[in-house]
Amino acid sequence: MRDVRLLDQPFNPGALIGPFTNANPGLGGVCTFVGEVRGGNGIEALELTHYEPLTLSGMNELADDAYARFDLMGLLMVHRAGLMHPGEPIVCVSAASKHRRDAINAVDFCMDHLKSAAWFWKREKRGDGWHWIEPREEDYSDRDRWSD
Amino acid sequence: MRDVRLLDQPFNPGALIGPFTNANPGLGGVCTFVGEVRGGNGIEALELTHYEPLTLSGMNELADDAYARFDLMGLLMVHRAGLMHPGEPIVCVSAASKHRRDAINAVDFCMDHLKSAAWFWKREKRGDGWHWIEPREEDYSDRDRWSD
Amino acid sequence: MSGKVIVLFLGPLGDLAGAESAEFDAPLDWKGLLDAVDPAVTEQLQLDRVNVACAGKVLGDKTTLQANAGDEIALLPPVSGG
Amino acid sequence: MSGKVIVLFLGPLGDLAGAESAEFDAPLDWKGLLDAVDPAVTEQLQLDRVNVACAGKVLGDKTTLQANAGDEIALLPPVSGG
Repeated sequence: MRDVRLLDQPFNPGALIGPFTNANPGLGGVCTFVGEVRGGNGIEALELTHYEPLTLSGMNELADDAYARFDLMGLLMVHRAGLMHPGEPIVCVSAASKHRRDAINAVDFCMDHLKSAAWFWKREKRGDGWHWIEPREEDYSDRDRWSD
Repeated sequence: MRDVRLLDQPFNPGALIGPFTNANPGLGGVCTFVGEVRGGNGIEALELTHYEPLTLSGMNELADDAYARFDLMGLLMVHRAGLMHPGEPIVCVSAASKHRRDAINAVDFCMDHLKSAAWFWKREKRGDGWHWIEPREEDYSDRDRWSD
Repeated sequence: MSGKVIVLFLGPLGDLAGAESAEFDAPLDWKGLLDAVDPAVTEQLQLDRVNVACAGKVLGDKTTLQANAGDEIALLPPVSGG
Repeated sequence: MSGKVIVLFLGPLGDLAGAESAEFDAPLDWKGLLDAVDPAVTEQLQLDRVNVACAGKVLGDKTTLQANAGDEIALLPPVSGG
């Protein structure tokens, strides 16, 4: 089962994973990553903007790439946009496969690309106002691990 | 939160992950792997035996190693023993961290070691009886990726 | 909308432009875009890490921009998702 | 249990031994173990990939085995968990 979604409202990853797992009978393993808005450092809110004409189609291309590269039975890729608060899920990627390595690697691959190659921009609200989050050098090097 | 368990009865990973995630406030990401008994190939059942005096302490040592190697806020490691059927969870490893890479790598690390370095032996029941599952060469090479 | 192109300033570029979007006369090419926008945005546009989309497609070479009346141009700074 | 050691045949070794465990006279060293068990098990024991635990500890060098009365020896073939 393939399920790629862009959401502008809070979501509960736990409510997605059960049905996703059940929709892939015969699987050997499911790997799931859930990213949340980190608390601490005075962060009050986080806002993700995106460019509508590119975002969802870009996520679908990323899913295509993951299917081409790994032996997958199913892939769930859900990304929030809009205003979020600490503790709220931003992203959930889950991959089902016969073998654990494909499931784990597919999640790793999708997360690296969502971080530095999908059309999202992130800013944080702290006590002194809003601050854009620049991608870190590490985000690029993480992504470049896959360019072989 | 650290939670290492050896179970001889079926368990529901979904029921563990929610509380585990909530027990690590301020996290940036949670990575979870769930391994299930694969269906197909005429597999009717799977049995995992273990050596009680070593199993749980070995899992705890593995958790220690994961904490030493990665920046973790929490680690959940649950492994079944006993008789299981296709679709039943065998293992669930979940890691919570500030950054996604630590969470994903910790799960990858723990799974590789549970597969080829924890005291479990697996056999499958097919139409013609029980067959022991030998570790694959790949299981060793997966584990050896971490020996730097 | 006839006779105009809309330029969207995504992410931090909106702060530099002082607006989320602006309208300019069509047609608009790369040189025209660099001249039309705020100098702070022009400076960013010249960096490799800033992409440009026109009519829903990211340009492989942004200097080939050729926007016609009604087209939407999106200026895309480095992303930070996940 | 006095005067005996218990030897456990884990995983596939149980099939080779035809039993899950056996009792032998204490004390029992490596040589004694190799002589005491089924020849098919002896052959496996001599492979690097088979480990031996005594009294709850895996032996770094299994040939140093020195089991006393009441000790449990576990013969541990290659594992396959997860």
